[in-house]
Amino acid sequence: MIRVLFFGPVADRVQAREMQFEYTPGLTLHDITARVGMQHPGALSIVSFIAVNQNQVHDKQLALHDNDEIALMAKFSGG
Amino acid sequence: MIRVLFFGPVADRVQAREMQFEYTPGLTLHDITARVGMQHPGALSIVSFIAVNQNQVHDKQLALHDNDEIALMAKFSGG
Amino acid sequence: MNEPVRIQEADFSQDEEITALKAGSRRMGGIATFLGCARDFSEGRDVREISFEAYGSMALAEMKKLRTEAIAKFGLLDARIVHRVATVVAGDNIVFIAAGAEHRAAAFDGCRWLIDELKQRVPIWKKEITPQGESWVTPHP
Amino acid sequence: MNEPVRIQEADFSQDEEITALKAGSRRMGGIATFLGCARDFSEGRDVREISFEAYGSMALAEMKKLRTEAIAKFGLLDARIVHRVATVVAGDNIVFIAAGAEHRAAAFDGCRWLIDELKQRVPIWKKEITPQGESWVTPHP
Repeated sequence: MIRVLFFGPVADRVQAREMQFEYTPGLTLHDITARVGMQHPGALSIVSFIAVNQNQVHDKQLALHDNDEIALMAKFSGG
Repeated sequence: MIRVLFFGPVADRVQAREMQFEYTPGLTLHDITARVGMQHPGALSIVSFIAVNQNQVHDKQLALHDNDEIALMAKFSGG
Repeated sequence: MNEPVRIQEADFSQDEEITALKAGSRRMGGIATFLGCARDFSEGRDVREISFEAYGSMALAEMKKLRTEAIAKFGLLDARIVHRVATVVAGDNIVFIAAGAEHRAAAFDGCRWLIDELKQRVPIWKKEITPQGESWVTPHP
Repeated sequence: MNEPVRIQEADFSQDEEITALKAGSRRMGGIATFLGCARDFSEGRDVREISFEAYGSMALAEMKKLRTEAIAKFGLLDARIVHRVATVVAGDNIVFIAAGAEHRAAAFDGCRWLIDELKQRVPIWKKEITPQGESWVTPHP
């Protein structure tokens, strides 16, 4: 299972805090973001950062592993 | 009367916190520092700032007035 | 003693944070701090409340990395970072950073770097609640 | 409420100073502070105590001028300066500066300018008491 987390402005647009996708061998980060984007293009348009297991990643071709936790995040505005 | 004040390292060298000089018309700041310097050359050598009535002055030709308060000060080390 | 890096709902005391910061070293000559507070307006709009949301586990991990990096990069003796995740009103504390060093230049440089990096790297989002409604804050580029 | 610019023997509370600083404005988004503390050694010598002496009336007048200048120069909403004149030991507070502004850049710039100028312009002298004796501190050029 792959968990995808949403926070703040992205969660508002997705109207959910989490989605789950079945893990299949060979699954990439791009596969996941594409699926989210199909369902919620308006949410994906404000995604500026992606984290996998709480580390920022830039390469969407990254191969995922079962139980990975992905976060699709808008620009931060803390502080 | 002209009061001359000493603090910190200057006071230690003069071994006094205050000296008084009689005011005479035409008296300048230079006249005062020269008198202090004659008595305490070691103290004058560490004087970096001079204030008259609590304002720093740079012109030793400044004409003094009766009751002026002069401070002969070493480099500051507050903070 | 509280942890030096925290995300919490409750307010914090600067006196307590500074006491904790100092406790580790008698060589600390300068401590620079930054306190971010809620303002009552933002870009011309009245702001009634500000609420925060965090990706808690990642935010805390990033803040701990920031502290470690700042200590190494600026030669700090210690540093602390506290960020509230709560709903706050004008005047309330939001974030506190303290950087202690032997001398003031490193303390100032480290403190400023920490708040600048925190804003860039820590997954926390701010929502402003105004009389006209709510909106997520879009950071300036 | 305490005066925003003070010379005093007693210690001070950062929480109280910050509360007083904030009281004047609901637009304050960033507060930078600097706290100078006594260190237990200086240039390789153990320092047991540090004692301060001030030309009190002039020092206070200069500190008030610094505050007014900083508020104008950096567009601060408020600023506070407290300097102790006392005998202190390692870890004790010596000087506190707080600068509040709408945004953090002005707060940091104003705070740093204030401590830099204070060291240049305020007639206060520091004596270090070491096991080898006492000596007045000569500031670095």
